[in-house]
Amino acid sequence: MPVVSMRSAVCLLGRFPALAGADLDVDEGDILLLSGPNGAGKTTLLRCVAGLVPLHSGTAFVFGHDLAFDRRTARHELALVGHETFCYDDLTVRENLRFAAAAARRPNAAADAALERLDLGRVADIAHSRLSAGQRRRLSLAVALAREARLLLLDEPHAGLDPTTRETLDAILLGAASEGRTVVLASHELVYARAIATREARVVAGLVQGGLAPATTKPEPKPLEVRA
Amino acid sequence: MSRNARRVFGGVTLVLLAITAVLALWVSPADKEQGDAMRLLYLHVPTAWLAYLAFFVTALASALWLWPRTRSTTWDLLAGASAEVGVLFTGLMLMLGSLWGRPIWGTWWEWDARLTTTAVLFFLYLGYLALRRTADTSEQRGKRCAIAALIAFADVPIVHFSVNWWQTLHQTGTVFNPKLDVQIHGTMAVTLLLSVLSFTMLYVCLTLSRLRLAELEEGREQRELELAIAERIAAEHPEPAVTV
Amino acid sequence: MSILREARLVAAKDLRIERRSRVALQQIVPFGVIVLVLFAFAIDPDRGLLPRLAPGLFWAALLLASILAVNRSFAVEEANGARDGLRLSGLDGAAIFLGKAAAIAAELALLELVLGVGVIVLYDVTPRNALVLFLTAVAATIALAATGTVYGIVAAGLRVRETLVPLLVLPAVTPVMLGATRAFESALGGVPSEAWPWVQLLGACAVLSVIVGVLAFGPLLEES
Amino acid sequence: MDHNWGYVAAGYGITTGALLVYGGWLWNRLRRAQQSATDGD
Repeated sequence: MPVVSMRSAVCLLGRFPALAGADLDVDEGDILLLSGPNGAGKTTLLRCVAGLVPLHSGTAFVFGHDLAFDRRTARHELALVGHETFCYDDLTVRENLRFAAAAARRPNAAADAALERLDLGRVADIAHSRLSAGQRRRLSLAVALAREARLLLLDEPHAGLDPTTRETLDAILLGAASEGRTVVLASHELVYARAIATREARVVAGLVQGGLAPATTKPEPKPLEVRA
Repeated sequence: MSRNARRVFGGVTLVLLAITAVLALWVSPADKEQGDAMRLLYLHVPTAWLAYLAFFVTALASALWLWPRTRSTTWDLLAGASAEVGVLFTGLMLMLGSLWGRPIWGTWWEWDARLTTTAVLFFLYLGYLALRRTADTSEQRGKRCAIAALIAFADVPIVHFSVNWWQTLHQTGTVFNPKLDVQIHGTMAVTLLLSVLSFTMLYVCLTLSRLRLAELEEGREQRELELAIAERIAAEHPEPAVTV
Repeated sequence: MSILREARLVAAKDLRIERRSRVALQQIVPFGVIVLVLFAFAIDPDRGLLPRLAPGLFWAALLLASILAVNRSFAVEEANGARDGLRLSGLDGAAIFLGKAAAIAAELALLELVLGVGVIVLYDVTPRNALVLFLTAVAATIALAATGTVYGIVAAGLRVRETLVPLLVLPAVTPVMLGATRAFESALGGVPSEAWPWVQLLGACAVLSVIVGVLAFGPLLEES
Repeated sequence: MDHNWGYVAAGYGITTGALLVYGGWLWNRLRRAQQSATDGD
């Protein structure tokens, strides 16, 4: 079963069709790189998979859950690293991480491990509002890591990272893939991203070119649609 | 309804409204106690009835929209159309109640249960209409508006009950409430009945027209959206995209 | 039960944020008190009207301040895309509702204590029938917090959120306002038996609003 | 017995006026929407 399976997906931002009929398959253990110009719909594609943006038309399945009917269940299994940290300004780094971990039913130890892994130990007790941009990037990654998700969705994870953190990120992603987890990342830093990606798809004007895995480009039966 | 049926219905409504006006203003006699102010009753009663009917239709349409098997954009649009017409009638009802109360009760406003409940109703649905205006697309609008409409409707009996209770506990005897205690003369009853009927038909006309307007606008937006999708694809792919 | 565990998690998070930011303590509570003072200016304090009007003024001040508490509770979720984070967290919608409503209720309880002292000191009111006052306050607080939380999520993410919330909440809570005021009047006026029907009405409002929130919050959060 | 024709006139006048304004607004918008719908096809 593919982790993500999307056919002719249309997603709207207001009245703008950010996704205009996207097809995408992602298999377990993939590290899929989404490349493409700004405004092509990469962010919306990731947010759609995460269930944050509703489908206007088309079909999308994540871990077999039909996003047209149920955008919630799949979320237990995935983590999204977006442009924002999804954290609370008045809480400290550690409190934010522990809240995210507890919400995903992970122990505090998972939060503390993520804290150390991304070298946030020194700022652990500082309020989120006082973090620098680079520290926020690392915190976003740490939140995703603390959730121990089976599907990692990353939106421009390489942007604004120093070389050390980039190496950590690459190690995390490669490690996740080797454990059978799945990674989808949208990136402009193609040199770094291509070094770790197992596949690349290009997002242009709301469509995904090469979004279907090579094995499935032949005419195939439509994905089984179990409509509840 | 077909175009002709709509026209006939609208025409009949207008004729009935005119007959109602003649009956209410000239034919029916003045009330013994209330004098000619009694004639306001012929407007006050139907507007009050329609305020409640309109919000009931809004609630019903919202429920039908929420129920997955009957979900259709039409229900959402009908809920909005009916609420808009309902707010119009509620506003008129409050105005008429006030104008009637002045000569009869001696005040512009009496904290009478019906008037107070209707005032709360007016603001509840003003809020609902404000909420409807905030959404960009019907998909975004649908759920929060439908739920808000149902909550507002469920609130009505509680408001009415508590205001009524407040009245009976604290103001017994102070409220002179002659509303339906008046001896209704035969002509008066006929006039009242006719006015309720003709105003209900007016409500149907207005709501259906408003619904039709909303549907036309929705259809235009849908076409614009399809155009936008096609343009977005065409802008980057001069050749038709080879879909795999 | 996992719903209660998750609700506690959310409530603890919200209350911790309030403890850190002190918005409730340093802005909402003073706002309630200044409203009480303004009422005293508006009503001539020399004619002995204030003690008689105290119940209504108390609840009106609380209601106005509670709008601020609701707006604050959802403003916290606006920054840094926290509402997206909440949706992504996988927490149950009903649990998020219970947690947020409980946090608002706790803030309102604090506010009621301060305003209660304010009414005693400023309006010359002698508290009586503590049990009636307490039960009224509990039921009304739950109803206000739950209704506010529901409308908070209805308006969440809209450009006009802060102005829309009062327009939606205030008409919806008229029965609560009416019931709480009458119950307080009866209790302070020394006829506690007249208060019981109102306390029951408030209890029914509290139960209903919590049920509505538990059912509706999750779907509304998805659409916000 | 007071006749209070002034109140009656005000009530009937405002009601008629409000309904005419709303009806007229609706009529206009509807006509324009219908025109643009047929133009678009």
